[in-house]
Amino acid sequence: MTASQTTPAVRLEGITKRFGDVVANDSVDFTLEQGSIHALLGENGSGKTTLMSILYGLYDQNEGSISVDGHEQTFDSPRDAMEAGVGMIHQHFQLVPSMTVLQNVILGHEPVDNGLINDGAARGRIEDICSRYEFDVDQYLDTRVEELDLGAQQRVEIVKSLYRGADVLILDEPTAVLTPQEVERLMDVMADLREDGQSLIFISHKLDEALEIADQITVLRDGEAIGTVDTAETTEQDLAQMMVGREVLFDRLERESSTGDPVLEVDGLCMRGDRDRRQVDDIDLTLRSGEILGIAGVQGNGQSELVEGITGLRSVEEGTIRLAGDDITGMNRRRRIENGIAYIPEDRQSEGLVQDYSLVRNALLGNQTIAPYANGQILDWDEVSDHAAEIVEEYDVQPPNPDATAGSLSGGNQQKFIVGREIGHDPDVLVASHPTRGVDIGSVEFIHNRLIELREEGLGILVVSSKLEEIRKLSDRIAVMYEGEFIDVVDPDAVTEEDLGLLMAGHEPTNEPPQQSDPQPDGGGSRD
Amino acid sequence: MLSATVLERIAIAIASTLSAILIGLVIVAVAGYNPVQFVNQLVVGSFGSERAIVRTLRYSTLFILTGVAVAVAFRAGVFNIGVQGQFIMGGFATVVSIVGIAPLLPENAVGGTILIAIGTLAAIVAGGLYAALPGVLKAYGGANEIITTIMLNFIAIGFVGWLVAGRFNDPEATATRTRQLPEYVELPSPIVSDPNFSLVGLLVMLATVAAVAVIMARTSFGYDMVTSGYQQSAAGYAGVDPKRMIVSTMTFSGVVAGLAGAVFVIMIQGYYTDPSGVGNYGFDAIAVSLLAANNPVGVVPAGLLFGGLESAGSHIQINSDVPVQLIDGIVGLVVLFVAVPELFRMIAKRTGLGGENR
Amino acid sequence: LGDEDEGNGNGSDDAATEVAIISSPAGFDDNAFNDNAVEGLEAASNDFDLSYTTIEETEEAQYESIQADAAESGYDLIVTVGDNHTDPMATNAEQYPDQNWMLINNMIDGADNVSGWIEMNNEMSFLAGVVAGAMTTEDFEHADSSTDPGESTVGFVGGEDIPLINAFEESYIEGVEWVNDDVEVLTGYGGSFSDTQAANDVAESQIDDGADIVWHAASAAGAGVFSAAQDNDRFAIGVDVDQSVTEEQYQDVILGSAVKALDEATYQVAEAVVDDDFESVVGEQNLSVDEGAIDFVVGQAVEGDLPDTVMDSLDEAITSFENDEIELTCGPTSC
Amino acid sequence: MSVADYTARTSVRLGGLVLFVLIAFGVALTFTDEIALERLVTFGFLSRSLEMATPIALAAVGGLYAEKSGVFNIGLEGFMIFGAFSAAATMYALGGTSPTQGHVWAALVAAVLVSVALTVLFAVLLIHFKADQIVAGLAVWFVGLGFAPFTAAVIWGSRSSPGLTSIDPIAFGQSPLILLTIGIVVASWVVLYRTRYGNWIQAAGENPEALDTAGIDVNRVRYATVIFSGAMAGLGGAVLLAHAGNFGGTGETMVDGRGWIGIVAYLFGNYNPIGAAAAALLFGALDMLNVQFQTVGIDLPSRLVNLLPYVAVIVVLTAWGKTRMPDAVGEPYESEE
Ligand SMILES: Nc1ncnc2c1ncn2[C@@H]1O[C@H](COP(=O)(O)OP(=O)(O)OP(=O)(O)O)[C@@H](O)[C@H]1O
Ligand SMILES: Nc1ncnc2c1ncn2[C@@H]1O[C@H](COP(=O)(O)OP(=O)(O)OP(=O)(O)O)[C@@H](O)[C@H]1O
Ligand SMILES: [Mg+2]
Ligand SMILES: [Mg+2]
Repeated sequence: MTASQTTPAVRLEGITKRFGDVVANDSVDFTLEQGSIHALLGENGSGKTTLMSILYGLYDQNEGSISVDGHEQTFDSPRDAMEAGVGMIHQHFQLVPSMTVLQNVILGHEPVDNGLINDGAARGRIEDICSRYEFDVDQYLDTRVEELDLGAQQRVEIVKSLYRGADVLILDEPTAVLTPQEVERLMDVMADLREDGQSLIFISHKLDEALEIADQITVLRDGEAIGTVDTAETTEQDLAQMMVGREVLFDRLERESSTGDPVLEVDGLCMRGDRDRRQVDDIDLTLRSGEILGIAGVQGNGQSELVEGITGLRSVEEGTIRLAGDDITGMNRRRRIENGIAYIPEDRQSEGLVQDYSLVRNALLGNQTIAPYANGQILDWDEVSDHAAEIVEEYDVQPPNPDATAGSLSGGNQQKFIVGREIGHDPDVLVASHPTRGVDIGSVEFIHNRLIELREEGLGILVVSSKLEEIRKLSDRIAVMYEGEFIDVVDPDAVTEEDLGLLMAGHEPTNEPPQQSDPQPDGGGSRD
Repeated sequence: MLSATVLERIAIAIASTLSAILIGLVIVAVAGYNPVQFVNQLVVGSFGSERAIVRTLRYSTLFILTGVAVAVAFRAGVFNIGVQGQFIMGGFATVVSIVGIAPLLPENAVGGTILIAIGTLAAIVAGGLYAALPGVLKAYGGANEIITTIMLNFIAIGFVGWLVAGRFNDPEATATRTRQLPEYVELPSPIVSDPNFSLVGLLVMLATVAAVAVIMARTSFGYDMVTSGYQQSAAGYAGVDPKRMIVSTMTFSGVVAGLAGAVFVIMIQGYYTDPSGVGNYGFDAIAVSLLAANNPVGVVPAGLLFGGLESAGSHIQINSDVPVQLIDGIVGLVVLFVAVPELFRMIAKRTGLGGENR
Repeated sequence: LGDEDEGNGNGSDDAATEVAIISSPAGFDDNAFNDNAVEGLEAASNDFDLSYTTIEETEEAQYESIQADAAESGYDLIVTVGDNHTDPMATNAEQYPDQNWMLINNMIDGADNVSGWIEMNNEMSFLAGVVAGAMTTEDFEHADSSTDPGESTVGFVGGEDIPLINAFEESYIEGVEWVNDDVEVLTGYGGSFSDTQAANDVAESQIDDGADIVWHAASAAGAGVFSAAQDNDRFAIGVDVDQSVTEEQYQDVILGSAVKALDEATYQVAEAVVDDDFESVVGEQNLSVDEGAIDFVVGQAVEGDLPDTVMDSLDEAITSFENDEIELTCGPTSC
Repeated sequence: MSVADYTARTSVRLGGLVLFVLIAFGVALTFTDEIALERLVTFGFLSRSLEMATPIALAAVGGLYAEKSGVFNIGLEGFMIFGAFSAAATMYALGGTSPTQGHVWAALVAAVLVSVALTVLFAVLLIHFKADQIVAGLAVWFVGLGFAPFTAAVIWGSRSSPGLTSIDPIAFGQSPLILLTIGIVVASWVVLYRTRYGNWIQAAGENPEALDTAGIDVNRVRYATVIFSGAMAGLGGAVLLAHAGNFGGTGETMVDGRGWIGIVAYLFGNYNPIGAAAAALLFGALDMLNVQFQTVGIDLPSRLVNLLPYVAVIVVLTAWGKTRMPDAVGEPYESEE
């Protein structure tokens, strides 16, 4: 027993979890005090979600014990965990999009009257919860979840847990999908919950958030708990070092050559998204050779559509796209590939690679009409094999076996393979969408360095990312996208993260001129 | 379908077939027939004599061709359940075109050859178009192809049946059928002389298998198709227009099905009847293709197996009184087992057979 | 060729005469055509040292091959049902000159080893029409059912809408009109020879519309017509065989059946083979009213109850056929 | 409310079908000079349409439950064949060739039990062994087409049963099974949209993980719906038999594609039991209209007119297609331990 006087809300001791050969958690100890917020930090794949899934009864641990409120528990299913008062808001929301908010909240815990769902009782309880924490969820109980924005969906998730009687709430990366304003709002909610005696576990990659809200912070690395610290007694630098195991540089990458002629020009581009909403609204941009243009923005502000428009995956409503001076607006994706637009897709799992194909077959993806891999319609598999082997070698893909299936590779290695493939044959333009999403620190550095090298070689690169450090590190210019428009174009050397954050949230910078640098470093490419 | 190695697929196919036959034998025994004799007749009836072998090859030729048609579509992730309808449309087009054009050409081997070429072309066009239709409806109208192709099967049967009984009925014949192909429209039959089988037909079938296999494995089009089947989103990324791909896949599949229809008419039947009586090749083909894990080369042994079963069925009819529906039931069981590779993986694991998992 | 290992037939009983019968595309178990032919063989197997095997082949394209396979198996007689067998048999009769063949519904010109039997379906249909046409104006009751003399309407339900059945329909109508020009004939098709419910629906619709007697040419699906008659207290007429016997359940509503002696034909041919006298049946044989092979049999339950006027019309029709006084538009299998 | 929304989408589609029926009428009337409408649309026509619709509606309701929960049961046709056959066999076993009404009801129950037994096996293959749903469903059809007639031949020496008996009508000459079907349809609607089980079924098909994390066993829900779908298809087959009065096992058997139409019906009805039943009724009406045309002597090529429902399916699916399948259909669900 520890020295603390009160029984901790949750206590995990010596938790070990193995997936085959992967040790996701390696004898982890973790204590959540009553009425506190405890942050769990760690890089991708460090085992945060796994640990919490064990606490939530989704996984069985191989070793170790769980106690809640001082009672040792074995959870065979989330239902057991919920009965013990543990609720979890997942990284991917566990909501049924086509069902209403009400149905979602009460799912699995429907109050029943004569066999039928007692609608009134359910509504009453939800309204109670909402009024207690000042949630707005009761305003849209009959709306279908798919019609809500992500922030609202998240609040539905929280209400769902509270409805189920949780007094320990686990929030797995709740801020990843939110705008800064929504993050603020969430922080308030969490503080309210704490006030009301709830105990919370808050998972994040973001040091500043953890420092802002948590009482205690535990860092995981490679499945091990590296340490637990009180928020008051730590700094961002310390935490970063704990997470990564070495010092981390936040600096911009060096670059030597200057930018050249425009390679990609977009003029008055308008596009519609999946729900027929206008997602790209009159965008102009110019990308020059030897330039990295960063596009920053909170997800869902039209970056994906813009990228798809440029790469030919989505049709354009209005406007023109020119590649090295030639109008390619009407060209299909195939022709654009052949004409030198390379693309590192946002979703490597479903777009960038065929999971069940070997790396060799994947090396052909997108190149199936390009010499030397194809001669007219006829494929030359020897060439493709050689190409795959080259990529694996040059990009240090692990395991170094071109016959392995793509699905068996880890995310970072998948990404390295894609980068290798996409720049294999001298494209003129590279569009890189979230090039390091879900990639480990080592691979991130590798990919970043590679992108800079390509820039130096004269490639025009468009980088879309929601990670501010990444954008700042790589870009020669940063365009901030908000609700389908470029709200501003800024110089990464001059802009602060706070400003970027404000811009991403849609705050026009004009009223704070002193902090702002010249928004048009190279003259072209700004919005009108 | 679940991913699996080639060896594993073969093992599963064999295990499925054996399990189905085993259950079939139990049923034979329970129903009061002699299972040993049944097995004996299965073997004798499929490969036990020259006649049996020729009969097996005749059935197999059609099973393999239609099986390849199914495999093409399934491989690309398009569920063409309509091969039967395309097969019917193809065969009927062959008859109509040959009978219609024959008077314009000399009545000799040369004319015959030209007519065969025309008839085959007509079948390919008809089969292709009839398959393209649900392809277009799926791609541009969002209509589920499983449902539309099933409907189109019914429609093909009804429509061709109506034409055979009406507009294209042979006034000289008492039975309901079209006019016959002229007798000089005939595939040469070297080595084996059988009125309903020709090695040339077999070669056409093998050439088709080879061509399809090469297209799938060694051309950009094939790569696009197979990639679409594995992962639609990745295919789109790689520059495949998913809508066009659906249409071309269906068309390709229908072309092969139409070709099967032409072979059926030219090599075997020589005229067209009510399509409800032309056999269920297009349906059994689904089983054939699945047994082969939708691999066009694998369709050859799978088609031989089905051809053998069918051929044995007809032998059993002649030589015993076991109802032939039993064979249909066993075929159904084969398919059922093929659908459940996991079952055999599990058994293999339990019994320690099958070596490595994964 | 021909290393057929285990000879032929149903191995067990070593009968002297082995017969095979190959079905029409409709298959056996149709309670009509195919089964009728089998019945003759069944009777022959009881009377003689003979055994038979049924071979169901619904795929017409296989007929040439399966006939040959059967011939290779060494049967003494091969019976084929349906004129769909005609063309293949022309080939095989030549290929297997020593084989005895029986072809039902057609004949092969010049073949001296084929016994070709043409059944006058048209005459049979005509007789059914005569009875239906005569009955509908009569006031007749039996069990729960009755006619509606006020309304002169009768029905015809076909299986599939094909030329063969169209010929049945047409000749039936001619029979009805031969008796009484004013009778309206409602006709319809269920679209299937096996979907009893579909045939039932067509019959009910006709009964609704005033038909009090319905005849069917729908093979196994025809049972649906009987049940429609039963459920609506009307009458039906059977086809091919005495269906008041084969569909006993519906005896009450079956006025009678238009029958053809197909069973007698197969029996006769089988007997000829047993007696080594196949030549006597070679060539064209007719199942016609004239030969006494087409008839109308009154149903078991109403035996003797049918009004005399009806029986008179029937007799008159039969006599007219015998005197060649009736010209039918349709042939036995198509119009 | 989502219910209203479903209904809205459904009605557009059903509207399409109604339009189709009306057009068919229009065509017919232009072909005729003065056929009185009252000869075409009779009480008998309506009641036959209802009777025609019942087996289809039952299969459809079963099928939509399975699919709503994430399992595509494409084997409905096969289960209907088994249902019809086992009902006939039971009737025959109990009452020979003259079974009583009691035997008919016993046969209906037996058919459901047999179907449940078979579907349990099927469900284990689909859910536990993760069988490919399309393939396994097709296999059920093949197996049904093979073994039901085979067993019939073993029992009766013929693939078709002898004439047994059909169910007696109750009030207004209507079969009690029509009432039973209406009851089942309404109950299915209530369960799906008004009870917790309905919520679970929908969640299992749309996002099984969400249901799992709510503490409900996804696969148990799916077992229940798949078994229900088999039971309903079996009952549908048995109802068909109870109306027809004997089993026809030749050709495509007496079921003759009704299971397929059942699938189409629930797609039309957009997975709403009442919508599915309405679609089944429209298909029934279309079929029976064709019969009426023939009866009153409107001389359309009946073979072509018979194809109308199939054409209607294609036209309507295309014009108002895009039925939104539940997201997780076809994917086996594996709870993380
Ligand atoms: N179901 C699983 N099967 C096999 N391996 C798994 C499974 N779930 C997680 N892992 C592995 O366990 C390790 C820890 O994963 P976990 O999801 O807990 O990481 P995380 O810290 O939540 O990462 P992220 O920040 O990306 O969410 C990873 O290597 C991962 O690949
Ligand atoms: N669901 C799963 N089932 C089986 N293996 C898995 C699963 N998830 C991950 N793995 C395996 O675990 C290993 C780590 O995968 P994952 O992508 O989660 O790692 P990661 O830590 O994110 O790696 P990277 O940092 O390179 O992106 C890989 O070898 C992968 O094949
Ligand atoms: Mg995680
Ligand atoms: Mg009358």
